[in-house]
Amino acid sequence: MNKELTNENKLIEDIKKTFPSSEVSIQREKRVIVKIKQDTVPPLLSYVKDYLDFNHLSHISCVDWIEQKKFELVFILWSYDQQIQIIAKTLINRDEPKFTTINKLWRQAETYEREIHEMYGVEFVGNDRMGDFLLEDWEDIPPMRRDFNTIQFVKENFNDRSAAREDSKNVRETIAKHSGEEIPEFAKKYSTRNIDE
Amino acid sequence: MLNDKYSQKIVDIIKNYTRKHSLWVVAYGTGCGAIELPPTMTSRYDAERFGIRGSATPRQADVLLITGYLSTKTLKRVIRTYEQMQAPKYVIGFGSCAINGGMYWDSYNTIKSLDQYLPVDVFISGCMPRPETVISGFIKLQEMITDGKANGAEKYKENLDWYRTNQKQVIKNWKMPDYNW
Amino acid sequence: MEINWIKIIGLIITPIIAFFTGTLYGGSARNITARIQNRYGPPIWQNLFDIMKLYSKSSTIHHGVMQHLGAVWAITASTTTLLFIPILRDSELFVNLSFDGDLIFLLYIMVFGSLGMALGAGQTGNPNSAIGVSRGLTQLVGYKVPFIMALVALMIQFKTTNLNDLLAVQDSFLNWNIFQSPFAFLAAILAFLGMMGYKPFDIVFAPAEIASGPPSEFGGKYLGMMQTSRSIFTFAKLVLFTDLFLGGAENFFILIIKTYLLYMIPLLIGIVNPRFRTEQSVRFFWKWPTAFGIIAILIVAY
Amino acid sequence: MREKETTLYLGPQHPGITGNMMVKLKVAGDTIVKAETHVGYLHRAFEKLMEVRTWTQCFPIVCRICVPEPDPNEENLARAIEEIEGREVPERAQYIRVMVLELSRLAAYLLWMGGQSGSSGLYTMPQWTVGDRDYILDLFEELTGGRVYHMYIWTGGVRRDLPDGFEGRVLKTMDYLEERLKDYDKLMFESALFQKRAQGVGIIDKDKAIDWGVVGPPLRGCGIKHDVRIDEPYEIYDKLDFEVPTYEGGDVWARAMVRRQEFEQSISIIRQVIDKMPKGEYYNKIPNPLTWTIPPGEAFVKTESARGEYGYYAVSDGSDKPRRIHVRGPAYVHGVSLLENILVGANIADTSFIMNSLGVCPPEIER
Repeated sequence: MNKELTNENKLIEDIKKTFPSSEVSIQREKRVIVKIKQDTVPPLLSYVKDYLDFNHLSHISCVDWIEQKKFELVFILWSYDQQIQIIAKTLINRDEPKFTTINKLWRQAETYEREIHEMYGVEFVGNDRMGDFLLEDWEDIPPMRRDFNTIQFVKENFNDRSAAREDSKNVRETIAKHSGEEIPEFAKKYSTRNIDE
Repeated sequence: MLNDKYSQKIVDIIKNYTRKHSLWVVAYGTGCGAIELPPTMTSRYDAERFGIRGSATPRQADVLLITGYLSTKTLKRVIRTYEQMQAPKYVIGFGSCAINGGMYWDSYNTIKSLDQYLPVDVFISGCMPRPETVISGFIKLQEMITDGKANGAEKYKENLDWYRTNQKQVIKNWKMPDYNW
Repeated sequence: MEINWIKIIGLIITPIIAFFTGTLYGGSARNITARIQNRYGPPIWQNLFDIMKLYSKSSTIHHGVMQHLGAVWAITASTTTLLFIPILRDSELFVNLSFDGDLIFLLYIMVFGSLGMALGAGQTGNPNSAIGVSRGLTQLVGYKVPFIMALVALMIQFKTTNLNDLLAVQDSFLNWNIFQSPFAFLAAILAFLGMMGYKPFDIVFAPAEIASGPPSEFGGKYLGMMQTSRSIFTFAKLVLFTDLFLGGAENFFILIIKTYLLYMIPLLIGIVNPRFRTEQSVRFFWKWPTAFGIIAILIVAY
Repeated sequence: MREKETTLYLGPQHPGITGNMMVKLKVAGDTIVKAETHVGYLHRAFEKLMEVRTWTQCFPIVCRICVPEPDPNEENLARAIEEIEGREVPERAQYIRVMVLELSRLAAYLLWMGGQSGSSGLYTMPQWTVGDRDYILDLFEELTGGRVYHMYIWTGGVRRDLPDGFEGRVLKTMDYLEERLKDYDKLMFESALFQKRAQGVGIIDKDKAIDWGVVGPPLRGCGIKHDVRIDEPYEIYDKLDFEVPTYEGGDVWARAMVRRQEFEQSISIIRQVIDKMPKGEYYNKIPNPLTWTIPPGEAFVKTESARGEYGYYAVSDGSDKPRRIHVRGPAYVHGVSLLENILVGANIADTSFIMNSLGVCPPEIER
């Protein structure tokens, strides 16, 4: 970290000057973290894209902080000239999450938004392709939320694996029957153990 | 004299012999096992020596190779592909994900054991089986064909409603053609 | 009038022999392709097993009468082409019904096969086969032009439209038609590549793009019929080319040698070449092969 | 009279499509009017599964995300955890990691050559390249025990040291592959027919490339020289000298030539890594994995996979299980939004041809 961070510091001043309400920090050599409120995200992104030429959108992701009842939307941009990665983060409330789309700035943002809409239930205003993206006829709550318990969902929908096949109860017996050999004496006492105990 | 037991037996032997030596695979690359199919079909392991050849459409195929896990969305397409295939058809389940859900046992989107939804003739175990085990799976299927034990298709036809209830439990809206051949 | 039994037996035997030799050629082609791709490859009679397996499948799925007729037409076309070509020079067993205008008749009957298959595929309603049919017919137009020019050049040169006279003309090695009309041979051989449907021109049955084109809905015995007609047709075309340019064959052994060597040309070219798109293959056919055809006709006409 | 438009489903079960993805084409005659990709057939909910597993349990899951090239996933996750936790990786482990990454890049390029030529009809090339790829898989099997899924790179370094004599075998394979490259040139790259098929097809125009999020060989195929290994050198890429090839044109042919030159570069990188490999520790031991917790924090790391920039965004909340790991492979952008607007105007015969050139790997799109 002791390397002299000229670009990063200059970048921080720029952002601090135009967006005073944001708190900007340097995580490490090529990483600048910007925490801002929800409605200043689109102006920040377009400012950064046009003036500071951060023109590569690497990532849009969403983190579910269920304890503070917040979703955290993360926009990660990369500038090929200054070789710095901006991680812009904003918190939106979890109960009825709503956000404006940014597919005007980057066309491929639409794919990220479709996935986040399907996986977290965040409503992106202005993005018209909001239908099924990965799942088909999904009635449960959006699956990537932390309160969706996947193991319990599996128990309900797919009948339990161990009960699936009667001969899977006693594996040693079945293998012996298939291969036609006799279970050796010392192994007999193990073969009667039932799988459900 | 023509269709008594002996001539029927001879015809069966010839039929099984030709079916054994020419297995056309519609490799539905559903899971990660699909990466071990190119090495099996190409120059190092060469499954074509046994007459195993890829076929483009389910109409022309005999073997449906499910390579690995199946998500519910794919299961619907796999059932349609299976039902489009012509009568003496076999299914090979590939990898531990087809046997008991494998590594994705707790995923909400993959089915756990393939033989509740499709009649499977041969299972090849292994978390992505090697090309040699894939070919040994095919040899096992060929042995089952010669002594007439590979009757997954008949099993599917007989207890079709058991398979349908399992399938409908997983696939929510069921707009599929009915299966009667 | 007394029935010439030998002719009738010949009539029955010719398609069967053509079928077996065609399938064995196909099997050895698969083996040669495998050896070039440094792998072992299937046994020679693998195509035979495939076809017998296809016949033994229960094909209950069919899309109406035309699909039946499509496959039947394909087989009739290939057997009729076979019967009108003198397989051996003057043998009483192999029937040879070639009459005076049979070169023109052969041109027509060869198109009949792919037309029949096109109708059968069109009936199935699968968009893949519809696209495959349109590709097949455009390509057919492509390679037919140089082929017709080559035949017209031969007809003018020897002032006959009968295949037997053509055979009679090429009695000794020196005056085979390869040497007498080289340009016609060049045009015909390039058209032959398109006719055989091997790699540079197999966009019609391309599995990677449109799931094997026209026969994508043909399962079970329809595909079996398609494959039988394909192998008979291969043998028929090979024999036609040996009669036209390589001076026919006295006995069956020489015929096998000549046809097999001729069969190597499209096979080996096909193994090492990717496939053309439809308009590229048509452009290819109307560039050099047609030029050779025109030169052949000009030389002969004056 | 406007051409009648039919919709054609290059459906999930289609020999031309590498994985399991459906492209719905609206077709007028032979040219495509509108394309729409439907994905989700291979969705196994990796990120949900990773949230219910401890950090070390995530490694076997992570390498199964993308099948042709699993190693960038492992290396990404290992580096993300090291960045959050601040764990140092010994020098020798970094050299071994770069060798494994470059070997898996060679295997991915060989598989790409097979797919690219197979979809254009040249069936001899896949037989050769996939057959030669098996020699690299043998090296992996000897080093890590697994042919395709290695689970070899993990936090703190690599799982075991190189077996003795391994470097000699790697060098022998590299010489063999360099020999074989000449045959591939004669068969595919110098064949006039392949050039006629590949040139001028699936063009990405240069000024919109970065805006559309194009990364990796397709970006370098448009003549823009960007590569994560030189933009943000990770592991020991700054100590190696290799040059990043670019090619003008932005069509399938340019991308093919870029990948071919990168194939040579990777061979030279592996040779440099082997003769600069230092001795010493190969693994900085982590505490008992069952109770090992990572301090809260977040990290975004990216590597250069054979198809482009592979990004991992990991968030840890101090417990022994990750709070969120978001995987974003290059195919996520290439397969959905980029493919949809390149295919417009292309010929049907070229759809799987273009898809292979973009390196679309469907399991990576839907994880």
